[in-house]
Amino acid sequence: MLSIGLVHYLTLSTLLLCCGLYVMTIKRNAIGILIGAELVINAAAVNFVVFSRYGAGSADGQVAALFVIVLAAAEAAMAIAIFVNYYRVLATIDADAGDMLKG
Amino acid sequence: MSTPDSCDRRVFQAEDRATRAVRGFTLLGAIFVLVCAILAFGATRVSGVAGLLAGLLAAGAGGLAGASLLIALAVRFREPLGRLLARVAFPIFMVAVVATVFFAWVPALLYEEVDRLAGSVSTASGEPRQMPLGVAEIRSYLLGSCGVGSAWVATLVASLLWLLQFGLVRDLITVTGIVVFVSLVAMFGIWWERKVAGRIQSRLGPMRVGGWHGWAQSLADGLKLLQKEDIFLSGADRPLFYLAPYVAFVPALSLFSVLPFSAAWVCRDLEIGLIFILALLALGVLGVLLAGWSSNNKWSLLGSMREACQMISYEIPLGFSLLVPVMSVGSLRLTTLGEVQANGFTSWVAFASPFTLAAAVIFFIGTLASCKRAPFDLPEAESELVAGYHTEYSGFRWALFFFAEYAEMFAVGALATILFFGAWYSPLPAAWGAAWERGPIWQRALHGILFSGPLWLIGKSLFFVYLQMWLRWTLPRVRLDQVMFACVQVLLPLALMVLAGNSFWQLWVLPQSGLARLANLVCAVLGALVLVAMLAIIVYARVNRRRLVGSLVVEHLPGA
Amino acid sequence: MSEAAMFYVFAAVAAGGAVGCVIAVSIVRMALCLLATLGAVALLYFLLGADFLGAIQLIVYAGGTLVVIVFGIMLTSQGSAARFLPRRGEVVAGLLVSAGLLAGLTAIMLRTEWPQAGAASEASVLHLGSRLLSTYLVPFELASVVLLAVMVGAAYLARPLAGRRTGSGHEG
Amino acid sequence: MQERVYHSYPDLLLDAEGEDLADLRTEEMLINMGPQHPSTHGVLRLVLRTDGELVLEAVPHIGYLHRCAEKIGENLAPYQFIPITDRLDYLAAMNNNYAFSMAVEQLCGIEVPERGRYVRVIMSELNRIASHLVSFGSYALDLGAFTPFLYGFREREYILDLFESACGARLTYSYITIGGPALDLPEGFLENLQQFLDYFEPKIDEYNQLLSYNHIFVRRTAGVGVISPEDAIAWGLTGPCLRGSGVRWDLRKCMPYDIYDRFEFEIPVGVPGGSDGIPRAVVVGDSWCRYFVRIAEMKQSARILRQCLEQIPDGPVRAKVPRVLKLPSKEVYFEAENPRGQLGFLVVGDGSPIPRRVKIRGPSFCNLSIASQICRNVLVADIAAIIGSIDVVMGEVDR
Repeated sequence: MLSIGLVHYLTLSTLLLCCGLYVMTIKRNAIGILIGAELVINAAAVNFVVFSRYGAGSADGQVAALFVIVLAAAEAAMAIAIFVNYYRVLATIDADAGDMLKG
Repeated sequence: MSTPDSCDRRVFQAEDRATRAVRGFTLLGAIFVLVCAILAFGATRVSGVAGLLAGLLAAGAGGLAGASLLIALAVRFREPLGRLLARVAFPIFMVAVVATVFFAWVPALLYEEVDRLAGSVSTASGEPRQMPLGVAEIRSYLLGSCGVGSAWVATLVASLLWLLQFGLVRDLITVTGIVVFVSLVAMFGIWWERKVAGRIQSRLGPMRVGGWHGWAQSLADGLKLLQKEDIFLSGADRPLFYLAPYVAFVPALSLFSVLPFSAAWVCRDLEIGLIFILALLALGVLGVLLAGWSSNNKWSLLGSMREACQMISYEIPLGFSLLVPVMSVGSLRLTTLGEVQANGFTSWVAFASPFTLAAAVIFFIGTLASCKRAPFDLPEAESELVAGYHTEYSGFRWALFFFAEYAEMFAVGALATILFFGAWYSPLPAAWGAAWERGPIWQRALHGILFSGPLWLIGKSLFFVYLQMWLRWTLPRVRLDQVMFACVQVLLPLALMVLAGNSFWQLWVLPQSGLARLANLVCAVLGALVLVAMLAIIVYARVNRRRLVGSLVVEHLPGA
Repeated sequence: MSEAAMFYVFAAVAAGGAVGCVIAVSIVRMALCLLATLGAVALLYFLLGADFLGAIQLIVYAGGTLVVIVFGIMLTSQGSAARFLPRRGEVVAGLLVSAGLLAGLTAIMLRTEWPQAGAASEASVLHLGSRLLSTYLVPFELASVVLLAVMVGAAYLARPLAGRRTGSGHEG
Repeated sequence: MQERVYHSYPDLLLDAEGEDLADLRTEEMLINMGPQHPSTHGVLRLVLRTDGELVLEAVPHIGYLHRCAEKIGENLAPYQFIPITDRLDYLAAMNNNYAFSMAVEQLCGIEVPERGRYVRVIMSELNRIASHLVSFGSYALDLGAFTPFLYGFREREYILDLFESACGARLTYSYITIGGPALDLPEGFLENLQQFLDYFEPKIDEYNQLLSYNHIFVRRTAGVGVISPEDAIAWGLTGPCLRGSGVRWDLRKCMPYDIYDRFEFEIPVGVPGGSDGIPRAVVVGDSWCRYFVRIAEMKQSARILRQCLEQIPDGPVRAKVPRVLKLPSKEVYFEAENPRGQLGFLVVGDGSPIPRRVKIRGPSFCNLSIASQICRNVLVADIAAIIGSIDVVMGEVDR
């Protein structure tokens, strides 16, 4: 186990992905859901970097991870803007409260 | 015998306590001596790892025994010792400072020696040496080619050098050095701030502790803070409350691990050093935020929210202003950014163009905000938020926030110096001192003082620290909405314009060397004038300090 | 060997942070756990030789998490974390889904033949930058357009509600 | 101008009709500002209802320093009550002594000799300067500028030295008592006073350069906590708070008592920005005006002091007052212009040496009453700016 390989990193990223998924499923606080999404995105970014290091040996994976980080930041900004609006309308950020569209 | 009055009783109690302390520490020392003896005896009998362990433990117990007995002795003879210390403490302190500065060079020299050794060719086999070298090999090298006479000295030095081959050992030494340096900077900064404040406010500042101008005040404060109760609030979020001071302090300390003190004096010369430093500056805020939130105090919460708003906003102009020298130099490596400024005053990045000069100003304002220094000290605004985010902290944890603040102040000063103001080079052109750089040791030392070296970086950084103090003790505090206004509507557009202007400069003006040269000269003269004006103000205030205060008050207040 | 030790430490912190996000009830603690994960991942990037990416991750996410915490505090009062506790059925469903995914992915991962440690990439900042401005120019520009759109969109969404603003000379 | 009367951020919060404009209302907090808080000047407690940094409402709670001064006054002879008046507005004890002595003198018809009257004016004007210096310094401190505080106290120290040479005390003097000052001025006092004035007057310009016209200071105070003249009168504000709103009212000038009609001086009032070097952002009645009125008053006090130095005659300082002063069965209400406003004493006698009733009108109390109105919809930082500009002394509010 002393030499670290692809599998070690992939295990970690899988764990991050599943934790993020779980957080996204069960948290009712909208910001909690955002946190779960960040975890999932980060798991993907880890995979990009790891494959670039162990797979192709080029910088392409890192470029992809860079885009992932940029898009994650954009997503967070958007999400928080939406939450602010949500809060303004419903006076809570409980995601379950936003069920006005179900008719 | 008459009954002692209350004052005498207090003295008696102190005596009693001292006697008990002497007795206790003597007893402790005796126990440790005993333990040491038993372990040492065991170590001689048992072989292998257990024996080694026992030997090590015996050495530890011996050290503790010695320490206890020394403490007992010190308490027993505290009065003559105190008198002696009061007389010799300051000379000792100065000698210690000089010795520290001197010994800081020694590891550097030794590293150099080791590297040369590793690169050299073995005399015996004629092949390149293999790392790590054996002690015997180094010893023979020292005895042979270095002209070390005594075999005993050669053995000693060789074993030292052998240790220094390993990166881990070097890192340990460097990290210890950094921690010591940061503590010294913080303690000096706190003392200096109080002295500067005192002078600005026509008073003296600390004068008592240690004799000369209260030089030991920070030391005494530190000891006091260490003894204080570590207060914890029942309503606070316990883990976060305990964690927060470290979250604030560790990034501030880590800053120094990538900060070069000169081209060679750097712990880790990262390729992305600048971004790393930005990241660490941003991380430090989290400690403040956590401290405020976990204290369960509304003032603290307000303070930490202010800090978060301020930091998030000011990071943007700060980052843009940093991009300007990066664009001019074309590197994110801090040593590269510094090395382009070797050729004297006019080669400093700040004076390269009007845009870099503006970037330097924006950077300085941004660092004021990111270090929570006045006029941006809203997170700890004492007249509004009691003490802001550290309202509920006491003792050592509270001191950690201060250590972090002063370490950060120095670090951003150093960063400004490295990026804009000539890094570790003096204002004199390097060409003048080129001959001395490779000369004998005294010439090299003189070169280090006159032309380039850590002393220049430290000196210039301290100047920026002084500037921050000057502002703090002069200006009122701005309001939160004004902080945001200044950032979003003034600094940010300005920074963007500077960035755009600098790229224009790089593309169009720089190739026309005459124009660029002219602008460079104008900027340099401007900068020099500002510096001279500042120095003139300082000198004027110093010379006329009695007149500025007024004859009446001089008679009235001592030493104003 | 030291690399392995470092990997295990950082990975443990990252995994611990992720699990902490799952367990924590208070939004601030969740954000802190997220930060621990992201910081550890940044350190893993350093370990993988992607220094630039690690530093960027620290900057972007430190700032990002900060914002999340700030909004978390602003929009939820301190004592009301219990309001957001999930229901039992949700927990079971979430656990099933994510545990199933974990099991499936792990199974696939263990079955796959992965290439053994390839050559270390020469991904210096310079290299990365030139790749961004040559091969990946279009995605790069697209990303900047996306960021611009997000900036405008976020500003539009979070603007003060029009119509409620009267009489002060500002038109919403 | 009128539409931004009570709130300095109409676009942040409420418009002139009080309609809610805040773009995001987060959960509100109740914060106790005080009784132990650095900028509440003693033991004022403000309960703030805040929305983040925004103070929606500030309710002052007082009474932490209540010492039954009025009740004590009903149980002590006026002589004995003088030291209690010291402790009302403890930053202007001379003025308190002065006002109470004047009230009792009017009740009993005591005439104070000329020199005594001048000594009293000298002392009260000096104390006005000392009090305004504290106000100046602590206001700077409230706004985060530490240094002016020390400068203010440096100058005040010299005034305290003068007081000490006259009466031996540095804070609670009990120097001016019924029938004139307790003692004549010590030798060299007037020369020292002259020296002090020569030293002090240029310092006021330095304060202006250092603080009053400082851009940040102006931005922090101009337009913050605006009180319209109508409101100032309606709420019974007096002193610099009233004059800051542009109302030219000073008892020393408008209803001159004692010998104030013999001096030439002006009543500084708040003026709109843009004229005479007043910063453009200044609105009449804002915190900056209240602050600057105090600075200008220090100049006027120095002017009065110089005239006193010219006019002061020789002679006795104290009237012959019986050891046991029987108070006639009538009532007298006397108000004097103190540094913080009009300090009024209602003394009711019933033929015995002990007054039947002593009622005190503390200017700080009345001035503080408007705080809850102007501290509405401001930022937390403005609370410090507003309370500091009202400049209350809790000893007088709670009595």
